[in-house]
Amino acid sequence: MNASFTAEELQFQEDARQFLEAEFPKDIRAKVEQRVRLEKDDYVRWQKILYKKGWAAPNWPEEHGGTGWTAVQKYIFAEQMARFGAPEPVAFGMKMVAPVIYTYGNEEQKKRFLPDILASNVWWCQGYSEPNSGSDLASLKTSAVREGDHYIVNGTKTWNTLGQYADWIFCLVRTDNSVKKQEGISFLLIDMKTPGIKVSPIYLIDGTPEVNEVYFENVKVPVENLIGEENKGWTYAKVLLTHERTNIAGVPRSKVRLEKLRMLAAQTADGNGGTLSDDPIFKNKIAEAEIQVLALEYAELRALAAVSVGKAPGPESSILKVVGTEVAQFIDELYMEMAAWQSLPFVPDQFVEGFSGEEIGENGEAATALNYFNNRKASIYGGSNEIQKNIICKAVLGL
Amino acid sequence: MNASFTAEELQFQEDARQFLEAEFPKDIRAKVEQRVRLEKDDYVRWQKILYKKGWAAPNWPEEHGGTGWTAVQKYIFAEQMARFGAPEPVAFGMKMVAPVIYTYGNEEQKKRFLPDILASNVWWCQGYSEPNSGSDLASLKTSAVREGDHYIVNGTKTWNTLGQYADWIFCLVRTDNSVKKQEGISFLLIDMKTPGIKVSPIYLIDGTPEVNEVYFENVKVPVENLIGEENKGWTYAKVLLTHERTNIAGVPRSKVRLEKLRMLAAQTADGNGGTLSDDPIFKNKIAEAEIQVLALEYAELRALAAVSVGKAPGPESSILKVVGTEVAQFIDELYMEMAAWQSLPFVPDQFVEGFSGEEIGENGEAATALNYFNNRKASIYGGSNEIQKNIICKAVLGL
Amino acid sequence: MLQDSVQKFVHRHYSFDDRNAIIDSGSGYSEQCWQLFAELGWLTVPFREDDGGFGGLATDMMVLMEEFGKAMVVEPFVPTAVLGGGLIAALGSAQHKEQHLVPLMEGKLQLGAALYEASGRYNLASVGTTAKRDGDHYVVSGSKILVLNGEAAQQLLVSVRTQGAERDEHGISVVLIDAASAGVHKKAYTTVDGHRAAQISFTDVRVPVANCLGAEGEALSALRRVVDRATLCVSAEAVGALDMLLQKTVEYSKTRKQFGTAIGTFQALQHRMADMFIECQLARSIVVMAAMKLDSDLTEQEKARAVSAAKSRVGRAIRKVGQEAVQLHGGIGITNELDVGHLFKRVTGIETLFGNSDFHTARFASL
Amino acid sequence: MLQDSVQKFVHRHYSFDDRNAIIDSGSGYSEQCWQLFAELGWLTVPFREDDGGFGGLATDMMVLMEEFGKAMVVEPFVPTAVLGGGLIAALGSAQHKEQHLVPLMEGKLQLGAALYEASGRYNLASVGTTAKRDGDHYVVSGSKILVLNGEAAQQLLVSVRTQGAERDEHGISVVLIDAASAGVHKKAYTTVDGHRAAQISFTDVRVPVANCLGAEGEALSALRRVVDRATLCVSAEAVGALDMLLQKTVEYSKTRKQFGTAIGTFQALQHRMADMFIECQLARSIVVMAAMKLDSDLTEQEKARAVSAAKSRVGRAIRKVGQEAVQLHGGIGITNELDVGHLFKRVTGIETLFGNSDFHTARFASL
Repeated sequence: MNASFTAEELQFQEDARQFLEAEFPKDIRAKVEQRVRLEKDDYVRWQKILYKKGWAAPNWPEEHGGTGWTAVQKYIFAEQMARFGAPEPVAFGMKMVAPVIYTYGNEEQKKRFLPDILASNVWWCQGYSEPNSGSDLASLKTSAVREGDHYIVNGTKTWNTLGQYADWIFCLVRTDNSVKKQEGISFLLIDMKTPGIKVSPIYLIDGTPEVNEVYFENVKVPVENLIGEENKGWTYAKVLLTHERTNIAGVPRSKVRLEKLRMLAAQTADGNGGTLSDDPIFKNKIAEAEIQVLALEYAELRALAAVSVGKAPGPESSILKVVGTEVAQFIDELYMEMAAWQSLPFVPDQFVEGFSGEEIGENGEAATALNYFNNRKASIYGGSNEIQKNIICKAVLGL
Repeated sequence: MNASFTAEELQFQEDARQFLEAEFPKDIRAKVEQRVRLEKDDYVRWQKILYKKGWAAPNWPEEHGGTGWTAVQKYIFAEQMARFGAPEPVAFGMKMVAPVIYTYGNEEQKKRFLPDILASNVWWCQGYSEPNSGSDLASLKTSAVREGDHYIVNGTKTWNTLGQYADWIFCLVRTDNSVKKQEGISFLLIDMKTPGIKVSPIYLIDGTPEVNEVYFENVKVPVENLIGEENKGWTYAKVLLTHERTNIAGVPRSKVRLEKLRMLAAQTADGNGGTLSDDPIFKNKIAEAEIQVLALEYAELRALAAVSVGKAPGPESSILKVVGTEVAQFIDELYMEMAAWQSLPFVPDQFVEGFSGEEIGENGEAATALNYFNNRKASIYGGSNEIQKNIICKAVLGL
Repeated sequence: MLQDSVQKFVHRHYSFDDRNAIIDSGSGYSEQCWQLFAELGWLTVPFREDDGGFGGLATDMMVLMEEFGKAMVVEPFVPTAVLGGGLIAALGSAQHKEQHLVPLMEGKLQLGAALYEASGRYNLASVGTTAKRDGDHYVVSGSKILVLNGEAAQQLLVSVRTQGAERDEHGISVVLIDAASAGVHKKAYTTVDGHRAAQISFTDVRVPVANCLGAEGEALSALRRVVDRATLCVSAEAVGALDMLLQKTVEYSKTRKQFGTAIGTFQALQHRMADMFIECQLARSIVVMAAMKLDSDLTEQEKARAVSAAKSRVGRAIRKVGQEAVQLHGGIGITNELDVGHLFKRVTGIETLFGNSDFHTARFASL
Repeated sequence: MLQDSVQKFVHRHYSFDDRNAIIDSGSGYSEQCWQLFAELGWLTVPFREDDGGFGGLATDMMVLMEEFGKAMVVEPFVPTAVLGGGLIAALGSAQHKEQHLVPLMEGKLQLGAALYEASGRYNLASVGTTAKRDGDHYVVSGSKILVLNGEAAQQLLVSVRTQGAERDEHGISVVLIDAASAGVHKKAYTTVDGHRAAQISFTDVRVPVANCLGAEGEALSALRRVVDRATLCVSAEAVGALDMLLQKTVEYSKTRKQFGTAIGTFQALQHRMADMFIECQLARSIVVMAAMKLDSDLTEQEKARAVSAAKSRVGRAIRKVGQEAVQLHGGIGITNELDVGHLFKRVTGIETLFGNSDFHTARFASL
């Protein structure tokens, strides 16, 4: 951990930059810059390019296709990705189910699932939350009853992000009702094409069908799709939740967004003949956000440095989640404030591919309120910020 | 309740102004302006002038010497007092024990105590808190055991403000240990000259001996000093705590302090050739404080209006306490920020009467950090702001 | 009482589902409701008695708007009656009033006020749209953003520059333009909070000189006064909506169970709801303050200061209460299924209308 | 390790009672402790090896200061070794260094830096104190506020204007003035946080030209660099003190009972302590950032930006953590009896030193 990079690291930075410059598809980049919503094909196409380069899964163990990078290299790569607006892999396969499979799955499962995840042949989605189990995840009710060599699954999962695209879903299911709630949960992989599964969109307040409810009615799942031992699923899920925290703070993305904000502020009329860059209050807010991101960046580097000397990622990572989402939401607010009146029109069409009409607002101004609305989710999902504070109280402060 | 005053109210305002101009002693006014700490004599002298005018106790019932003013008149008077920096009466006699006496005391007690309070012949102090009963006041332990026609009092009271000047103390004492904690408490008046009482100063972080611990060792108190019924003291104390909330928000004082702050900011160099009035961030902070005080003022007027149509002062008054102290503390911060380096010298002597040396800082700059430190108490005492929020949750939100 | 009257109306005609259907309808508001507004006399509230109105008191508008806020009413009361009608009442001749205020109060006329431009942010004096005299006509050219009710408006009140340079305080006039005039181009849309608005451009639109309201070039101070009244209205609307957000959150916290107990029993969440309550009360108090001052005989400057104080403070309450309401609801709070998300969007929209908190704090400090 | 070394020292010599006795002593610091500082080599930490020091790394000073912060050490390390010694190291000739740095590191010399003036606020370029050439002497006149360690300092490093007008960036020099010189008038006092300082005026003080450090009139950039290092030091000190405030608060909350239970079990208070923890961690992280950047080969501008970011962010943490620590302690937190109140006062003092948060946020934004 150092304030300045080594020569090798600088070289790696340059390699990453050149790769992105050459290989990140220009049409996807243009979409990102114009805030056009990305489709499944965009994600998959880009992910396959990374796969070809061998950079699809920086955090996986090398034996399964990971890059073997140092923490600093991962950091540099994430920063370059953010700089080009290159989308990160959809987390559910690459970052969520894969670590569970390579850590707790059997050899058969590893062979069957990991290569397709690495190559982005299969789209995964998540089946954790249920309508009545928000932050209290372990109270989930979806049941899996063993019948011969199958489980029969019944129940409802919710907050299923991009499940409309998914080929497979990983689920926490209840396999024993007679024990403490955490002890009767199993981790099950389910093919979305299995009869009895229905996906129904939930519209968020920004008007997008980003999440879904997934209904299971007598869905037959082969026993070989069980990860690890029956009733041990909670342990696997929990380990997953404290691992894989790289870039959880979203520092590279926040940095790039702040740079862009500063640039746009210099082009935005303040109504008095100057630009928003002349507005001391707005300038001060940008500076405070930049300073917060700097603090967060070094909090993350300190956490990474601790991991790199062999310490397990501790409850400190809760800070990264809390502060990372708070600062991202603050940046959303600043974009909305900058757009002023132009944040009000609701014109989702102009952010969908193929729109050719007259646009409202410049530089995606009309998306700023929608982004603000949508991103309120950040402090709710992935273990709400309240849950993170509970973790800090219990695990760090001993309260 | 109206945004502008009636002709009669304007006349009253003018009367109050003229009275203060003519009668508020110039030497005390000068002390206040130079932030010299007031002594017992200053308080008493000024209070006796108000007494002579018949304005000593605006909130008392007229039969006992109150002024019979409307809520608006009280408001106007408080504002004029603040404008001249005239000290309010020390609360313990006039605002705290007197209402208990005239509401729950017997005729004998009313005759014995009220006239001397009204005329400021007797200085009272408060014996509520104990070292181990902060916000949980009812857990108090000081005991009063009946022996013949006396109680024998033993225990320790703390946070006793200006008790060093006091002739009498009113105490909550435990007279029954066998019942629920609230049900064994009595309200006792004790002459500070009684043998067995010891007053010992506690120094606050601003260096002043403003509060004391008061020790009671076998202190004999005549039974006729008991207010109301034995073991009913908690009821009396509680009623007292929700009544007498006039001016709890401290709006007039905060307004005057903000006006002065604005004036001083215009005289304070910003280090770049201008003054702090040119500093948009500081200006913005002052404006936010002014706006907050405006909101608070109308919250108070709304509460007064509700009282004036016969409603009991509700738990809304908790808001006045919370926001009033928060905004006062924010103003403390602004003064400290304005003073910059000059807030650092600790020179209490120059704020004591008779100081004739070379002063550090202008306009009381050297007192700003001390005021900030001292006034952190505001959100702690009088029912901490946390307790106020509990009240809101329970009594207003039904949580 | 106005309050009862709105509450009854809402109870009968304006459930959450009713509202969703209205927003999804072609016009984006309910003509049936609008006629009820007229029948119930609400459209007369913003106008003085000598203009045929109910009295024009800000305190009355406040009561009305607060109730509208609770039900998230989308009908164009503010654009038509407060802004459009307000400009006519403030600047227009007896004939203008006769011609427009009467049908307005009868529910037969929809108006829109086209006052803001892309490069002007919240500055009403930043008028680049020009009106050049040509005989007994003006020729108007320029472009306005976010004209509330711009789609339905039959007549547009447009701020134009008849003299001077952009941002000059003098030389600004308000002209009435028939929305059907040649050269008027509307781009209509729904706003993020379910209202309707339009971006409107004017290309060499010919407008009779008689359509200029008041003395040519001297409209700015009336413009500011009218917009201040509209600002008070949406602030009061926000107060109603914020109260509803608090109420919904408290109710939800009493029924939603996590870890085997209602989340309303968690003290950390309780204190946050207490903070929301405090914010709601301060917002309400400062709007009362502004409404009373608007109805008083204070100076124009003091009235403007009062409105800016209110809008600034309400904006902070919006940010805080809105975000907390959503956060405490959890996931369900950011879906379109529940009213909470819609209340959140509406108050967020109000935060921007007629200037956000930073704008109004600065205006307060400068006045 | 420096950290162990300070911890051992504190354990043996620097209890809360020891500290109180030191503050009440005549000199306001312990000469015995100061000699230990020298023996343990701490006084060499700020200096590069070629100046006879330990290395001069900001990261080392950070470790030292953090521990000082935990124990609220009042000995004049920053004024003598970081500011005074730093200016000599940055600007002085070999002879200046020989003459002053050697005794300094041996614990035999106390310094004070007189850099700020009443009308200059936090601006180091605002120098009204003049040095007029008179043969081989300067004649210095002017007045400086809050000279840390000003009372004990034998030599003063004084920023003077040898040319130009107040606030000109050029024309500022740093001269060494013997504190015993004729015309030096000190008004000494204790600061609110238990340190010693003085207001110092200079009336026609004659100073040999040889006492000018570096090229005449060109001292400002070195001055800023040295003050930035001192700023980093007090920021690190605050990080230590804030950690202590958090620790004390958490401990207290586990033992203090109210309503029959430890207050640390109240979730509303728990979450506030979690927030304090987050603030402490962010403060620590950004100070690490600034220290690392000071030790790197980044540009001067980037280093200055890093220090201002740190001081700004630490200032916010001070406000938040300090106030919360006192509030959660309740009444006992505002008495002089407990260390918590003293930690609160010290961090509040640091908040002002070398510019508060607003100053440094603005500086960060402008660089």
